[in-house]
Formats: sequence, structure tokens, C-alpha cells
Amino acid sequence: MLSLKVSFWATLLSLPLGVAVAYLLARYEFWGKQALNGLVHLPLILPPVVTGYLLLLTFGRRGAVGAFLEQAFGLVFAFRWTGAALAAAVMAFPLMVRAIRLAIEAVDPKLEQAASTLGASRPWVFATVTLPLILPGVIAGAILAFAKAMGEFGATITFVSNIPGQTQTLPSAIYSFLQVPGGDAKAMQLVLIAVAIALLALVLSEWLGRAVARRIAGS
Amino acid sequence: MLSLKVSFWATLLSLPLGVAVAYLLARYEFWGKQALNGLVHLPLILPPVVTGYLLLLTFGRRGAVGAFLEQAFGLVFAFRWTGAALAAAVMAFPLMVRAIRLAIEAVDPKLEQAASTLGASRPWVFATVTLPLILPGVIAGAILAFAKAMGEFGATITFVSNIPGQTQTLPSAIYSFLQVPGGDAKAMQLVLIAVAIALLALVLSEWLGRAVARRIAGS
Amino acid sequence: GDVLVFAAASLKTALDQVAADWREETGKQVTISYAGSSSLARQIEQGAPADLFISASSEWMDYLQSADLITAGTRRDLLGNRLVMVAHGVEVARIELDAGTDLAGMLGDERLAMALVDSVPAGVYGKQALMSLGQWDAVSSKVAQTDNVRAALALVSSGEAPLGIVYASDAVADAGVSVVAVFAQESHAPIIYPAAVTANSTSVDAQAFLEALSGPGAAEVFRAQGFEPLVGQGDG
Amino acid sequence: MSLSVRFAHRFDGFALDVAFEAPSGVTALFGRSGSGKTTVVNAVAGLLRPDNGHLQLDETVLFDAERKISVPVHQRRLGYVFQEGRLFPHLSVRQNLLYGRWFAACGVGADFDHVVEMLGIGDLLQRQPGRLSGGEKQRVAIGRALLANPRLLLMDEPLAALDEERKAEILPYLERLRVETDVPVLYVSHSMAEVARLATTLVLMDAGRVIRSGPAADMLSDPENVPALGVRAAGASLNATVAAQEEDGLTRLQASAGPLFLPRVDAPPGTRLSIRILAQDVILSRARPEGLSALNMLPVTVTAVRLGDGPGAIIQLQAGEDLMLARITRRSALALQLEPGTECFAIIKSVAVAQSDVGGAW
Amino acid sequence: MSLSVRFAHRFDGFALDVAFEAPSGVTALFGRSGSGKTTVVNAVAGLLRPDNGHLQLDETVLFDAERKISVPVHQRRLGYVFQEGRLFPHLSVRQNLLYGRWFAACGVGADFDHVVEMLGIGDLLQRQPGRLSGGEKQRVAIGRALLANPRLLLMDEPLAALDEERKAEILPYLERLRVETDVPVLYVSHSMAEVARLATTLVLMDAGRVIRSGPAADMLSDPENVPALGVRAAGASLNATVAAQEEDGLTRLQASAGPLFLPRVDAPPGTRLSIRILAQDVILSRARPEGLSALNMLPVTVTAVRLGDGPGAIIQLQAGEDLMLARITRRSALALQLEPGTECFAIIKSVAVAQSDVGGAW
Ligand SMILES: Nc1ncnc2c1ncn2[C@@H]1O[C@H](COP(=O)(O)OP(=O)(O)OP(=O)(O)O)[C@@H](O)[C@H]1O
Ligand SMILES: Nc1ncnc2c1ncn2[C@@H]1O[C@H](COP(=O)(O)OP(=O)(O)OP(=O)(O)O)[C@@H](O)[C@H]1O
Ligand SMILES: [Mg+2]
Ligand SMILES: [Mg+2]
Repeated sequence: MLSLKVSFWATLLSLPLGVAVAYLLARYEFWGKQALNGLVHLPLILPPVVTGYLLLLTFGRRGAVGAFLEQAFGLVFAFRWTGAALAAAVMAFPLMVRAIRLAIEAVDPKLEQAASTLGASRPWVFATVTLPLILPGVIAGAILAFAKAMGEFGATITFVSNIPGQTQTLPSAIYSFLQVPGGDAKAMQLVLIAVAIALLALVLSEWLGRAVARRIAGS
Repeated sequence: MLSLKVSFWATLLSLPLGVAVAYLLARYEFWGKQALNGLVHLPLILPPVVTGYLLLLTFGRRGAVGAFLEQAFGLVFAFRWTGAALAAAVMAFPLMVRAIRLAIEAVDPKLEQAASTLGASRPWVFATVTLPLILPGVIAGAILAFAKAMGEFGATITFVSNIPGQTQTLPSAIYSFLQVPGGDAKAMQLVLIAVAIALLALVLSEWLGRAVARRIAGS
Repeated sequence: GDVLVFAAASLKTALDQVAADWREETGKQVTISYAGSSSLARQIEQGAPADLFISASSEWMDYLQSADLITAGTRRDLLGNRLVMVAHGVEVARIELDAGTDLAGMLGDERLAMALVDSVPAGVYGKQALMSLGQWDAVSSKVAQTDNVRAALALVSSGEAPLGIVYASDAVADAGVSVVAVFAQESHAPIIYPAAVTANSTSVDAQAFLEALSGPGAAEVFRAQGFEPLVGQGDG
Repeated sequence: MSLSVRFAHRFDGFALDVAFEAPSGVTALFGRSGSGKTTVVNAVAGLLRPDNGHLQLDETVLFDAERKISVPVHQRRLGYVFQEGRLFPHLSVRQNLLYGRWFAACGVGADFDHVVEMLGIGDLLQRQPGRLSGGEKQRVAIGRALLANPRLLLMDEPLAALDEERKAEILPYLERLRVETDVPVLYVSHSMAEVARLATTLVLMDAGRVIRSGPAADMLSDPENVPALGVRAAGASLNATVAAQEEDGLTRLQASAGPLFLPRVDAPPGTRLSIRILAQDVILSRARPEGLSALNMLPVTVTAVRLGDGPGAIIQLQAGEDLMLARITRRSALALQLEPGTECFAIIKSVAVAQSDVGGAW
Repeated sequence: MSLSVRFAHRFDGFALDVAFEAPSGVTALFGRSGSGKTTVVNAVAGLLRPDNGHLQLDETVLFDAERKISVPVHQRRLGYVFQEGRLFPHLSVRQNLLYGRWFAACGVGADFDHVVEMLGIGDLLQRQPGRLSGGEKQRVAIGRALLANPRLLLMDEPLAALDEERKAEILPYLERLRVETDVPVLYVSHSMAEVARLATTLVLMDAGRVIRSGPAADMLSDPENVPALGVRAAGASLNATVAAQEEDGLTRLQASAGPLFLPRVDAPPGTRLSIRILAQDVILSRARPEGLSALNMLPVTVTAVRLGDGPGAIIQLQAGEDLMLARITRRSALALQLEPGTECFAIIKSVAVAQSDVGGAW
């Protein structure tokens, strides 16, 4: 199903960036930190329509970045499912970053220090100590992002429209049904499907997170 | 400004419940835990319109809960700013719970054990050890919720509609401007205001969270 | 698909039906993207691959036309609609709406549900109608505005608001409301759903589907959904 | 008050099965790393729920697997000094110290100023635990437990991180606690010196089982226990009364076998003390030697000779009314022809008796 | 290899200003709780950036405040045993042990199986650290540091949580490390016995300053240092050669002043050993006493008498080519009329010399 594909890729591809940004925000002080922080939260604050519109202006075919990406890499977002994934990723990004950042802040820097005394450089410390320890947080972030992506529709429909088979995600289909008299029943069916999928993902992630946490606690 | 008031109360009043639910999910195993977890995440998954509609059916004047609340306490949500706050709170709840839950899971149970050996009962342990230690997480959760509340509009307008001066929040005003050709400029002005407010809250909370964390680290 | 249509969301039921019929007839596939007229128009402005645009108001079509984004000569007024007042409940007595009606009194301290009166077309028309009846000043403070007509209808249907102003096409299928009055056509600007082939359409079938939409078969479908087909009233 | 412990518990890879009585006074748990000491203490605290067994403090059943009783941790009124500190990072040192007070049934309890002074943490009261040194943390943890006004003290290697001087300051306090209150103390330590000084009861653990337990004085002076305690820890206690403070800084005590001179013991004449004398600090002589720097020579009678497998021998001696142990080489034992009934002299250097081996009243 | 340390740093409420040299071998940092030992080690590790100063390992400048040099922690090639363990909770014991190996420049380094066996953690390799006892954690931490193939070992109270037996197993290994490699070791400990056994260099710290530092043998046999070290820790080392293993389990050694009998020392005849004899374990006699259980009597000459304020006295003795210390009461010193030049006999019990006081080659 398209929605699944969109949410999956949106989550998967934004995860590394999310971890990177969260790490940056949690562990470094730099000029413009608050600006970055604000930028990350922006999609949460803005009405989705505005976000979608801004995406359209930036990543649309006529948009600055969009045109460049198309020329340089043949990468088109506008009115493709990739665009839906982009919109979902952007909307879900603040949730993901927050969750991961909280997890990073909870890691005891003393363990990272111990790793560095044993010869691990910063990237290695991150890969071998920080990352495994924040895994439950990363999973939580990913699941939040996935759920959000499954539910996202305001920005998506504004950015890439609602083209069946191409950019129509579950929520935008729900939206269309809700716009016409008598569509409620149909809409509710779709809602149930969406809820079922998201809950499944949720339970899966809970279970995964628990397993990881248990492994760490060693009990 | 109404949006501020709505977001503020939505955040403030849902905070205790958020902490309670997060604690429950983080520290206990019980029958129906996954169901509760799913319920909490529901507003994230569902299109906001659907959430708004469900709120209308439940908390509307003719809704089961709404009618009861009106009779029992004279508490009316429909077409009041209180309703907008309710909608915002419901929409923001998953974000808040996730953040707080992550923080709780990062607290070392050994410290809680230490407190209980010193005579603190469970609620006291929570109040004197767990809560202070998760404060940065609670602040993060609150700020996420506040930001989300500031940006929330789909569920709000569906539930309490848009009564200027009573339930018209910033996002719905922005939406209105975007509906007419040439309204973009006006909409962007409002967007800037919204962004400014939210960023202010963000910076404030960052600062607060940092102060708390520094106090705990003692450095 | 052979033709990609960008259409206002309120047309979904009818358009889906027409598109299905047309495919049976011609074997051609029509794909329809439903969203708010404003979103769709902006997307077309940004190069969306739409072949045909059906707007819920003239405004957004004018906007595209002035930017030369629709093929000259293909624009036509496809449908009209009527504005009605609905009340909560089944078979509610009709209301005589004129300057003397005490609409505010009927509402008491309850609300009149409408779409956004300054931006969403149904709301704009409703406000015009109430103004022409001299009712606006009395009820303006009691209006509950929603972001689309369907939400306004839901407010009435659920009993949250006793009265609401919606399109006739919306009132058709909702069992929880009854139409208590139909606003006179002259009391507001004409409600028109214009359609046009976009300027950068590459589909050879777009014009054909537009013709089919204006045809008698389509008219029947539209009428069944509460719309008023305006065949032959286009400007081009 | 008295604590009775009997329970079994399994981790995967480790099984624990213990039973012992801890009367009032200090009960020391002694055993190798990994032998299950912390696990026992955790079970008594209620932090671990054993698979089965029974825990009782006086009349109060704390835990009973069969009757499904388990008093919640916070109602057990404990003072627990954890092996790893566990200070509350968000509270200042002062708040940490006073934490237990919030919940303590009002009662006399330890005096704040006194505890702070003894632990030498007066300068640290406003600090956060994150800014303390390892030993400072441990001292605060001790203070926190003492100030909680507990009915049962659990101390898991409380002094391991501390230097000798600081230990020497804290030990007398713990001793006084033992003497002045009847709070039972469960005390885990690797240091036989601490154990010997403090313990009224000694529980020897190995691989999850109690191998021996009983009154510390008996356990320590029993030659049979030497292998378990380690040869360097064996020794016995003499009971003595302070006779006089002499002017060159020595204190003269009277034991039942004769006078004993020790470096200044701060106690008025008449005080009854228990003095631990390590077996390895005792030299035996058939004749009364002359011209030695050692001041103490007690006439004793050999009551038992235990030749070990190695080069050493443990000789049990009757010194007046008390028993003593001497550890000498097997070669000397043979050379001196020591056997039960042999009369000889036990030579003890004054300075070999550490301040930490001079205990409170008996 | 040699480490040179000189730096100053201020916390609020605590100022540190130290300078010392740590040549290859073990440099022990000794001082009270809170005197700044961990802070020094952290600065050497690079975990703390001092306000100013200079750190150098051989030719490599690790830190220089003026030249703004600070080698990143991970390039300093350290093995750091932290005061609080700091095992990686998400890795198994085996993975913890091998962590440093991933990054170590390939080299010979310590042998995995050997270290595991010595530390007695063979059964724990598959466990997570959360399921270890306190002492087990500390042992894994020691192993992790040893296996990192370091150029500099930092050990902050590595043995504090361990029982005597385990200590006795680990100490010889550390000693061998000292002898066989030239990795400098900075060693923090509260136990004078450990320090005396291991240290080649001794740094005494108090309140953030180095009060004395120098070669351990000199420092320990200098009567002037007795107050700083604590009376019970004072003592000196005799150099001796293993002469024969006798059949009753004793080992005969030859020191420059005469023969010494000790409980079995596992070393072939000819091995040169350094034997630490605590001042308090020495008894002095003007005449050669007869019929004593003590086997070792060395003819010595008094070289210095230091009467303290208290009841004790420290006597420095020339025993052949070595110096020794004896701690006796002031009363005995006067009674025996000891003064520089006096000839007498030093009596040392064989069993009083602990295995942990018999050190490696000199
Ligand atoms: N959660 C656990 N799961 C499995 N084994 C455990 C667990 N906790 C402790 N153990 C094992 O139980 C044994 C006893 O542990 P305990 O902590 O009681 O030892 P201890 O006597 O306190 O040792 P130490 O002196 O080193 O602190 C150890 O072998 C340890 O590895
Ligand atoms: N972050 C900090 N801020 C302020 N003071 C500190 C900080 N860290 C340590 N101190 C203080 O510096 C002094 C030295 O601490 P350090 O940890 O070096 O002591 P230590 O000699 O290792 O003691 P211990 O034997 O107890 O571990 C202590 O008085 C401690 O309170
Ligand atoms: Mg333990
Ligand atoms: Mg330290």
C-alpha cells in the first residue's frame, strides 16, 4: 500500500539525519543552535497547509531546490510518491528528533569518556557506545515518526496533491471521502485500516524497544 | 492572544495526566497496556479531521461525555475556547507522553530503590526522586505539546469551529487567508507571528531544561 | 492514466461516477486528485501535471487564467449549486426566510454553522445571502465557522448547532438534517464550478473528457447529487 | 532486636541458599567477591524477592514466601549504605543527608551535626553529589543511612573507598552505635580488621551458602576457622580493664592473665575493653625473655596445636580467663616442643595492637 | 618511558596544584579522600583540561596550556581503571574486555585467556555487567584496561572492592607488568600494603598539593615520612636472594645481614626479591634471645632514633647493606638505651611477612 511505502521510506531515510541533528543539539554548543532547533520544530508549529505550501514553493518543479535536484540528480519530488514521503518526513521530523535527543541526553557521558580512554575516536564512541544505548529512544522516535507519517495529510495534499495510485496516501483518501455526503462509512473503513497498521507498528516497536532495554539492563 | 491562551492551558492541564500515563506505561505491566498505548497514539495516526469529529461526537453537547460534563459541572466545550484547548491537548498528548516516558525510562531504578529504603512510599519516591530527575523530559514534552497546540487546527476547527474572538486560533486564521487568492501575504504575516511565539517558547524551554540538567549534573 | 483531473473535493461522488461511466464507454482511464480548490490551483501554478481543473469557485479559475495557466477557450461553467439552510433533525418545518425572519431569535444562544465566511466559498456566499436578507448584523456574532462545508454540516447533523448554511448538494445525503430553506439565487453571487483544460496539459483526451462532463449522461449524475448542470453556459 | 534470615534464590548461573541469625549488634557477612553478600542484603532490604524463605525482625515478619507476606521496602525502616553510593544527583549533600528524615517516624535518631562532623563532610553540604570525590560520596551515603533513624542498618562495604585515617574516625562511631542502640547491623566487608573490630556475629559465606556462623569472638578464636578467615585475619580478643594512663603516653590495662601496655587508649580507668590480638602478632617463648623491646609478656598455657599443611601452625592458648591464638611456623612449634599443657610466654608488641583493634565494652 | 606531570586547576571550593615525575614502574598516588588523586588521574587521561600546566609522556607532549596542545583522549593510548567501574552496560563481559582491542595498534599486549583466568572471570564472559557483583565489575574493569594494550596505565583504587585472596592473585600480575614492560602505571590506593608492594615511586598528596614524592624505597624507609604515611604503614624493604626451599614449607633467603626464613616463596633459588618489613613487626633486643618462636634474628646497628610526640618511637637500623625501620614504644627505646651506634638484634616473625609484602626483582 502506498501509505505504508511512503511512511516507511519517510521514516527510514530521515532516521540518520534525525539522529545526527539530535546528537548535534544534545551534545554541542554552536552558533545558530537555537535557529536549527527552531527550524526543526517549525513543521510542528506551522499549520500543515503552510508547510505543504512552503514545500511546494521550495521542492516543486519550479522551486529553487526542486529544479536543482531534478537537473542534478534527476530526483523529482513534485507530484510523486517521493514527494509524499518528503512531506511526511518533514512533518514527522520534530517528533523524531525530540525523542532521540532525549535519549542522547540520558546517556551518561562517563561511559563515553571510558570508551575514549580505550582508544575510540568520537565517531567510534558514537557507534559503539552512544548509539546502542539510545536504541530504545531511536526506536521510539522512529515509531512516532512512522505514526505521524501514516496520519499526515495536510502538508502532503498541499504539496503533492491527492493523485490516486501516485500520491494518494491513506489519510488523503480519508479526507476525500469526508468531503462528500455519504462518504463517512467509507472513510471510517480506511480509518480502521490506518489505525490497525499503526497499532501493529506500535506494538512491534514497543516489543523491540523492550527487548533492547532488557538487554542493556541485563535482567 | 487566544492561540497563546489555548495552547498554554492545553499544555498545562494535560501535563499531570501526561506524566501519569507516561509513568504507567514506563513502569508497569498491566492488562490492556498496549490498548492504552494505542489510544494515546491515536490522535497522531488519525487525520485531525477525524479526531475533531470524534471529539465532537464525544464531548459535544449531545455527546455522551459532553452532556454529562455540562450537567454535572457546567463545563461546556462546544464553541468555547475550552473546546479548542481540549482539541489541542488531545492532539498534543501523544507527543507529550512519549517524551516523558522516554525520560522516565532513563531514570535509574536503583535511585528509586534507594529512596524507598529510606522510607519513601511509591508516591513519595515519585515526587522526590523520579519527578525531579525527569524534569528535563517533562519540559521537552511540554514544549512539544505547546508547539503542537500552537500549530493545531484541523481537529480544533472541526470540533469547535472558528468563532472569531472565541475559538479562532492563529492557525485557522492563517488557513482562512490561504483560501483566497492573494491572501498569501497576510497569511505569511501571521505565520511569522506564530513562529516567533513558538520559537520564544522553545528557547525558553531549552534554557530551562538546560538549567535543570546542569543542576542535576552538578557541573 | 490518460487524463489527470484536479477537482474540488466536494465533487468526489459525482465525478467518480462520471469517470467510471466514461471509462466504460471509451476505455480511457481518468485519474482524479481531490483537494481544496486553493491547493489545487497553487499546485497547477507550480507545474502540477494536471490536465483538467475543476474548481469549486470562479476565483481560483480566474487566478489561473490571469496567469495563462489554462488553455484559452476551454473554460466553461460546468455546474451550479444552491445554497440551503439546514436544521438538525428529520422533517423539520420549513422556514420562510426574508428580511422579517427573526433568525437570531430562533438561534437563541446557539450557533449557526457555516464555512469560513471570508475565505471558503460556501461561507462567502452564505454571508452575502444573509446580508442581502438584512440578517447578517444580527447573526454574525452567532456564526460558527468551519474550514469546509462538510464540517459545518457535521455540526448540524450532530446537533451541536441547530441551523447551518450549506450547499444543496451537501444536504442531499445526510439523514440527520432537513433542508428548511433554499436561498434565492439572486441573494448571493452565482455558485459556479468552472472547468478548464490546463495550459501544459499533454493529454489528447482531456478535451474529450471535458465534453463528456458537459454531456447529458454526466448531467444526470450531477443532478442526482444535488448539483445543477449548466450545460452550454460557458463563456468559451 | 534480632533479625532472622532464611531464604533461597536462583539467578541463572548462581544459586543462593542461606540461613542465619543476626542478633542485635553487628553481624558481619564475610566472603569472597561474588559469594552472594550483596544479594543477601538486598533480600533483607526487600529489593530482591527471594524465591522462598522467611525473614523476621523481632516479632515482625518482613517476608514469608509461603504466607505471601512481603513488607514493602519503605515500611521496613532501613538505613542501607549501598556498595555503589546511589546518592540522589538532584539533591544537595545536605538534602541527601536529610532525605530519610522526611519519612522517619519522629524519634531521637542520630544527631545531624555530629554525623556530619564525624564524616568530615561539613564543607560539602551545599554541593551536588556529581561534584564529590569517590570517598566523599561514600561518606555522604553513610551519613544518609545513619540519619534515617533506622530500625535495621545494612552496610555493604561502607568503608572500602576510605583511607585508614577516615576509617579510624568512623569505626568508633559505628561501634558506639552498636553499644548504645540495639539496632541490628548487617555489615559486609572484605577487611578482616574491620570485621574483627565491629562484628558481634560473623557469617562466613562462600558460593551462595553460609559455611559457618556464630558469635564473632568464638569464630575468630577457633583455630578451625583459620583457613576460612585467612591466616592473616585470625586472632582472638582479650578482655581487659583500663588500669591507668601512664605519663609516657601508654595506657596500662589489666587482663586476667596480667598487665598489658598499649599506646594511649582514650578511656577512663575502670573502662572494660575488648582487645583483638592477631595470631600473627604473637610470639611464643618457653622462658621469660629479657632485654626485648616488646613490653607485654603474658604467661599462657597451650590448649591446642593445629599444624596446617603449609609451613605454619596455629596455637591456641589459655591466657587467664581468655583464649588467644598464636600463629608461628611449624618449625618453631616443633623446636619449642609445644603441645597441650605446655606453659610458656606470649609476647605482644604494644604498637602491634592497632587503635582499630581496641573495641568497646564487652 | 616516563611521565612528567605539572599542572594547576581550580574547582570552586578546591584548588589543585601538582608537579611530579612518574618514571616507568608504578607511581602510587597516596592521600586522604578528597585530596585530589582522581583529579590528577583525570587530567593525565585528558578527561579534565587543567587551567594550566604541562603533561608529557617521554617525548610526546600530551598537554600544554601555553602552546595550546591537548592530545585527544583516544589518541593517548591509555588503560584507565575508573574508581566506579564504568562498564558498558550494553556489551557482554567479553565484549567489554575486548573493547580496547578494536582500537589498539596491533601489538603484543596482554594475553586474553591469561588475564581472564587471573581475574577469575572466566564464568562471566557471556554476562551483561548489570548482573555482576561489585567486585566482579571491578575485575572486569581491570581486565578491560589491561587488554587495551596501553602505553600508560591509570588505576584508580582498582582493588578496593576485592577480597584479600583476590588481591593476592592480582598483585603479582601487576608487579610482573611493572617488571616486564616499561608501561608507566599511575596507581591510586588507600592501602599502604598495596602501595608498598607495588610502588616504585610514591607521591603523597594532601589538599590538592604534592607534599612529598620520590622513589618508594627511600620514601618508605625515611622516618620523617612516618607521620604522612601513617605509623602502621611505615617500613622498609630488604633485598634478599632465595637460597633454598626447605622441606617444612619455609623458604630460606639470604639478606646482606643474615638468613631470613619466610613461608614458601614461589621462586627458584637465586631469585632476587625485595621484602617489605613493616616497622611495627620488628622487635629489638640487646642480647640474642633464646627459645623464641620467631625464627629471624638479624644483627643490626641503630642509625637514627626518632621519638614522636606520642608513646611511640621509630628506630632506623642498618641491616647489612639495607636500611630497616622498627617501631617500638618510647618506653622500650629508653629502657634499651637505644641511640645511634647501638648494636642489637632485630627479631622478625616469619609469618608476619605477608605474601603481599614479598615483591619482585629489585
Ligand atoms: N541479576 C543477576 N543475574 C544473574 N546473576 C547475578 C545477578 N546479580 C548477581 N548475580 C551473581 O550472583 C553472585 C552473587 O552476587 P553478589 O552481588 O551477592 O556478590 P557479593 O558477595 O556482593 O560480591 P562482591 O563482594 O563482589 O560485591 C555473583 O556471582 C553474581 O555474578
Ligand atoms: N566537579 C567538581 N566541582 C567541584 N569540586 C570538585 C569537583 N570534582 C571534585 N571536586 C573536589 O575536588 C577534590 C578532589 O577530588 P578527587 O576526586 O580528586 O579526590 P580523591 O583524592 O580522588 O578522593 P577519593 O579518595 O575520595 O576518591 C574533592 O574535595 C572534591 O570535592
Ligand atoms: Mg557486593
Ligand atoms: Mg577518587
